[in-house]
Amino acid sequence: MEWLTLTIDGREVSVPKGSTVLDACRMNNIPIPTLCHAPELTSAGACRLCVVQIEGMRNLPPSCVTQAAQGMKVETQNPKVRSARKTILELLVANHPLDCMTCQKMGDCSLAEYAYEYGVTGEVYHGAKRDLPIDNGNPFILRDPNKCILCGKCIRACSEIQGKSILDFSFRGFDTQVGPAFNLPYNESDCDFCGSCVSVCPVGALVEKKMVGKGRPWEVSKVQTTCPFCGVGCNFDLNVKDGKVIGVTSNPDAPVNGKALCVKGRFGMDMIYSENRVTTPLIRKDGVLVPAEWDEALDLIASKLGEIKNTYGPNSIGALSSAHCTNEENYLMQKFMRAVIGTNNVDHCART
Amino acid sequence: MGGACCCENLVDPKQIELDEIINKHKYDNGPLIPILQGAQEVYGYLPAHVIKHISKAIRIPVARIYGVVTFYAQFRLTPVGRNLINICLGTACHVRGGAKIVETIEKELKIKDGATTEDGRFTLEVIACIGACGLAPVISINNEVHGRLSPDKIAGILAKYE
Amino acid sequence: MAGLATSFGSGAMTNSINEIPNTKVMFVIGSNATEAHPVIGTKMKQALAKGAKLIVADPREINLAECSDIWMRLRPGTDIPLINGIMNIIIANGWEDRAFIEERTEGFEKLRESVQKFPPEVVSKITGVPVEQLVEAARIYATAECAEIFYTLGITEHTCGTDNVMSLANLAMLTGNIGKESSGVNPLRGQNNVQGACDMGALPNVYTGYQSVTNPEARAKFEEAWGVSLDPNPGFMIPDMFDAAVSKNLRALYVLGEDPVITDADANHVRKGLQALDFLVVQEIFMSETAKLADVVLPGASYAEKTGTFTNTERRVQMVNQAIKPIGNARIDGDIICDLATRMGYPFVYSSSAEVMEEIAKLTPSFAGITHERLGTQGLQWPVPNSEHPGTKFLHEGKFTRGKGVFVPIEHQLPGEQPDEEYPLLLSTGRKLSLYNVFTQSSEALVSHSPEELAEVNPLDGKKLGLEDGEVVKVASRRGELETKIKLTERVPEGMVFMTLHYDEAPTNVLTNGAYDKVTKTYEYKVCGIKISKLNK
Amino acid sequence: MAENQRILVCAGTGCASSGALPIIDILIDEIKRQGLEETVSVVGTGCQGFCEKGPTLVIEPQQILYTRVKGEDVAEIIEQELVKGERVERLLLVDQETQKPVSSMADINFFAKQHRIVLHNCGVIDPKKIEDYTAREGYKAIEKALKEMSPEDALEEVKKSGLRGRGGAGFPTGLKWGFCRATPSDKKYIICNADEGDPGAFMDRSVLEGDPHSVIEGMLIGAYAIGADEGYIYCRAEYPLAIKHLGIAIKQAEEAGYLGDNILGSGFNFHLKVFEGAGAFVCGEETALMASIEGKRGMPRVRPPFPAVSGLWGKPTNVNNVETWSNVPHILRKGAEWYTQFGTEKSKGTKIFALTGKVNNTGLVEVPMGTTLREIIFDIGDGIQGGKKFKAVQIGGPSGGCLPEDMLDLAVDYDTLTQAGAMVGSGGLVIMDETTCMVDIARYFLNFTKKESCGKCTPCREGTTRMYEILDRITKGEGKEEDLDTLENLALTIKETSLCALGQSAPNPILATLKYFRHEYEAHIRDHKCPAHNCSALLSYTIDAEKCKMCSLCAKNCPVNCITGDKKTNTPYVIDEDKCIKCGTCMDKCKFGAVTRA
Repeated sequence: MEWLTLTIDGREVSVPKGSTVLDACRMNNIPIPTLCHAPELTSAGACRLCVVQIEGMRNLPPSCVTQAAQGMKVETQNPKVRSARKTILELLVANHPLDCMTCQKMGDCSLAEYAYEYGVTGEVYHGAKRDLPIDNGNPFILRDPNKCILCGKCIRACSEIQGKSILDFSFRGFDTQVGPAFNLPYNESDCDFCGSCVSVCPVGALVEKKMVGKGRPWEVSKVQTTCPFCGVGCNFDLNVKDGKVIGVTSNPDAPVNGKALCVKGRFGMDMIYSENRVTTPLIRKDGVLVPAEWDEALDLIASKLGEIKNTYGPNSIGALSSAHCTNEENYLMQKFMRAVIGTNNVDHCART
Repeated sequence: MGGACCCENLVDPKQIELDEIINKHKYDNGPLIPILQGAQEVYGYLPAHVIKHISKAIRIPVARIYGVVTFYAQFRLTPVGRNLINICLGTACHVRGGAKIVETIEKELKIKDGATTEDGRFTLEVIACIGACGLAPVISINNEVHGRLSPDKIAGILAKYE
Repeated sequence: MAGLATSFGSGAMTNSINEIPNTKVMFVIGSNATEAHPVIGTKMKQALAKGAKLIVADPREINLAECSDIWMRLRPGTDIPLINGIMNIIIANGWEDRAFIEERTEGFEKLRESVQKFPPEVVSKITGVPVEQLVEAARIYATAECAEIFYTLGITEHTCGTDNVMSLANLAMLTGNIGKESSGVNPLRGQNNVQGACDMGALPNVYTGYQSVTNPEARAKFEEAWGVSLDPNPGFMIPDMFDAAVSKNLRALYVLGEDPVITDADANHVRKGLQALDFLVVQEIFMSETAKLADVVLPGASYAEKTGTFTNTERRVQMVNQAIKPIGNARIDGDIICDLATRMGYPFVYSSSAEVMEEIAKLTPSFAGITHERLGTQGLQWPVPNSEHPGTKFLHEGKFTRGKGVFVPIEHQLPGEQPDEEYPLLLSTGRKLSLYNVFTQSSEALVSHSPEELAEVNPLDGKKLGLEDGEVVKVASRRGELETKIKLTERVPEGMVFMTLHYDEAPTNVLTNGAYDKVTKTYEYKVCGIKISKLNK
Repeated sequence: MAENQRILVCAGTGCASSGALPIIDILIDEIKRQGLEETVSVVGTGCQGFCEKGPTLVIEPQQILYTRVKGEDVAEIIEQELVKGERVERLLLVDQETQKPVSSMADINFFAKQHRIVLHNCGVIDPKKIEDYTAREGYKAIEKALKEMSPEDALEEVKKSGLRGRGGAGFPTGLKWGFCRATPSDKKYIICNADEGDPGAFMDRSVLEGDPHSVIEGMLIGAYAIGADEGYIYCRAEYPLAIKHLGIAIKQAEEAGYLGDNILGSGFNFHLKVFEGAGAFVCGEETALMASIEGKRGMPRVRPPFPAVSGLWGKPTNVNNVETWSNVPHILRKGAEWYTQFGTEKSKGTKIFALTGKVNNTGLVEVPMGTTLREIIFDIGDGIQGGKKFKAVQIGGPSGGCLPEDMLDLAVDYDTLTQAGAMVGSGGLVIMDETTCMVDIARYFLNFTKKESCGKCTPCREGTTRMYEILDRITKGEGKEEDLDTLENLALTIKETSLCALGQSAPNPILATLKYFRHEYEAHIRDHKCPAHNCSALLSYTIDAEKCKMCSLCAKNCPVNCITGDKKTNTPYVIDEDKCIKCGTCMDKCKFGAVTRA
């Protein structure tokens, strides 16, 4: 691999050829604010927040789409750069609701984070603000177009990750919006609710509806796990607060799927708390299933199976193992049948 | 219901024309804008069912087409009135009082830029330049140019169009 | 998996999911990936965006058909003549990969002979696919730099499922589209851990890692490890179990996390079998239809409540990590089994599921290098023969598991049940995107999004029967009947009805045929004769 | 009576709007009636440039110009001019200085001071006839290139000519071609940018309407030099006549073997299509233009990669505008050396300007680079209308700037204008007099750019709207002292951080007016006055009862009926301030000076 050496804020760094200036900064822990950049998506160079000053280049080029070059001299924090970024943030904030206190995204909002860092007041510009209807018509995604900063990541996620292109920009200039065709609500579009758009939104424009009001990012612990809903084996993070799963978020390091998920994986987790869950052992007594203690239930099974085995032989007992359970449990089940009961009568529903 | 119905085979002559346009451009590189232009010629505007039909025919997502349609000034999502007024607000027209012409017409017709009067008589569009800068300020109604205007001439000109 | 095992020597997806975006040609047959395997569907879309070609063979106008280059709307159950026809065209045009056939395979001459009987015109007549489409599909697939075949239950859930799979294996070997990156034959597994349940030996004929119970060496290894003597004969497969229950050869059944009353074909027969048992134990997280018949119901734990591993369709063993304690009085399923074994006099003593995995790794060559610690956040794709091995991205590179790949000539067979005068419509079953088997019925969000069964009926059939869109009708087969709402749509061809198996209120499997594939005994869910009649109000 | 005379009637969009088309028909009828059809022919030409005086016609070979011709004048012109050989004096142009009619074009400053290279055929030939074009050396340049020159030679010649892109930024054309030529690829495209969107510029339209073959020939040469075999002309749909003439010209060129495969037996192939733009100013930016051809929203993308490396459908692509392409055949035919005699050291050749606004002779003028603004405005343009005082000239449209009187002697070329805070841009020259408010002009341009911003990048999308809002407040008298700092800071950020040239140049009208006319801003903010008496919110009209004769003319002409009064009841005429739109009609109409403005 070919390496390039460049100077960033007076520090010499080496990066592989083909890196952008942003890559170079991030590899060396030099902070650059970005809103429209996502490593898994193509770069748009649209938000302009990542601008830097580069010797010999006119204007302030955006680092996310500027290729690093040998000998380049980059400044990421000088007053001119910081002032430009601050102005851009003021512009965004001027057209953004300031209901941060009640916003689901609080604590995880990139705009809020940068606005804070750059001392944005929200009082420099006064004028028109978007006033568009909130899309609340589906059970999964809450879309507030007034909070949208038009970074376009959701559009690219829908197209590049999901291959659907349910979302796109419409109109232009200050009137630009993001939404499904005809700016209809999601549930009147062909949306599959994979939620990829939600997973990349840097602000509170797209949030998981079921998680609203359930917990703040800093109260939540995340547990990576494997999705139980099909054979693809997507990974995601279960969001846990006070011993309760409150939702699912993408884990960008998931080996199979990255940030992509489908509607089941992302929004089907509430089945854990279904009213249909069996939460205590049940034993049929007088034809009716009634609650029982574990000891009673397990002893009953042990004695019944022992009895049948003794009377009719081990091959009169069978088991259906589960394509939903873990490998370890399946192993235990077949070991139980083969070693404890003494039969090969073990199968599971879908062998194909 | 529009043209999305598949149950009855009512043959709509506009639909046939639209399909001809689609087939003409379908295999070109970048067929979308010429097809939309053709469709607008046929329908006078771009109804939702036409956009959906085009989407299916050339496999471009509806949202993307909607994005294109709303991006370009030429495309309309609503029918145009019987008479289309284009008010030029090119620089030459502006410095020669174009804004006053806009104001006068808006007051006269009680509609804003881009709207159509309730009776469907006029649609008003402010455009960047007709290219008749020598005659500034100018408007065109149904492509007929009226130049060297002043606010007091407006009422008389509009009266000529039913 | 038996089909691929015969042809290649091992039965699993030969490529990795993340090879899909780089492939040049995708041939998707009997798989509605965008709904059943949504994230694989997205990878296919990514390949399309990079310019890959897509060939779809499916009677329904599934979403992938809409974005395909060629959509072959074949008649249900005619997969074998279709593939044979395509191979006929490939050989006739000299598009086969001679070098690959020479070096890597055997039995080509027999295959060549057998596909002689499938000239394009004949195949076109049988399948209903125009000759030009067959030729174009053959050309695109055979001449591709790399090409992946994808199939799921649309191929395997037939009486000739195994043959269907071997046909596809023949096609891949004929063109050399196998054993390379982004090139191979890929069965997409339906349930989250079908692959794992098979790998772990939850099958009547094999131990873990497909070590045969009839193989004395393998048996000896397990006998030594477990300290017991083991039965040398294979046990009952599922359909046999219900028959055996009815004939009283099976007295007790222990069902772990399955709902055969809903998911198995010919549900009435299944129910009869279960009711004939002396003793039924169901270990489940929901009060399923099967649980309602049990003598004892044990509350198990959901995926969020346990630690262990799942193996996905690309053989990747991945961690499931416990996030919360089991709900209520429920217990982790593995713990329940251990407890029961101990109570029956064979102590299962494991301090954690990681320790269970250590035992698996010791007994299973393809898992030898797997530990929970190594799996970490990225998992490993088996075979992982030792603790340094990085896992296996794609199978059959340079050499098939069985040595040479074998061409198995396949003859066309008709489905077990065809529509006839009495039951003139053909029923096919499958999945809906937002739902998954019977599991997701317990997610309020998902159910509210897709609240009820909507049987798809072609508008022409609707017209013939005087049915309205959205009407509730009676659907009947030789085995049972149910009521369901219908949707008139051209997604299904005339004469075909499509239903899902997600809803208790419309338990589709009371209709389906209990006939099964001769090798794997997989039910023929995909084809059966039905009739639709209006409800009398 | 002269033999074989031609009557050239301007049928460009400007004159057509003034009623030129019926005149052609009447002329033909009248000539027949007079039995002159053997010796006199009528030609509908492209723009002759003198839009202000349209409809215009020229009698050849005498070169007599008639202006503001009406249908009823035709018989008289034919009778006088063609039969008797005498002038129709009342239809001749009147020299503003001498107040005498001028008949010969050679004596008219408007024409005499121009130097027409690109407009060489405009207004002289019938653009619908390829033979008119070939009769004036048309397609000789491509013949020469194909027969005598290698592609490298052709490229070298254009490089030597010093031709720079006429679309605005003035990038050296030969250099640009060279980049595209140097990128290896199986397919390359060239594009003619005819999406002339600057309000007040119409030179490209005039060339396409009046001399379409020159553009085609220029593109042929470019394609040959670059190694492209397919081209597009991206033309605004608002230019129907240009699209029509291009369509005819392409068909004729194909039939004549100048377009298609194996052109003139050379083995060189080139196919050309017209793409109708759908109305978006930003599509003048080359990456947005290509997105538009690809059927996408016309949103610019980040460069690099430059189009020369990855352009239309990812292939190397070269984009030049109409005027640039149209220069090329002349350069090849007459040689780079000939071309370099025109213009300044760094800006060679001529430039066409659209002269509009408050100038006497509005129209299209082509002058050598380096001509001063004063020459253009006062000699060719004949000074300010109505004897008012010159205040500023706006150059380069929404991307350009306004220059004040003391810069009138600036020699116009790319570099001097950029230094002065304006730019050549597409070449619109809008002349402003003492009644033009410079804050309002800045507001006008920002209103334009905010509407035309594609919305992709934050500074342009949000910033142009905020700048407009601030300017709008200032023109309404609601400005604050700190607004000027806010404006300046915002303008500089937008300039330095926007994605494309539209955003980067959008603040220019503000920065230039702030630089040269800051006092006007301050007057609005501090005194709540518009020095030009233009901003309606800061104006009020009143009727001086003492001077008012109650003639009712003001009330009758008021477009919003806000003036009431009655002579019979001796009710004085008054203006209802709430209803008044401050259009000034009453003041214009009053013969007694009774209406005053404050």
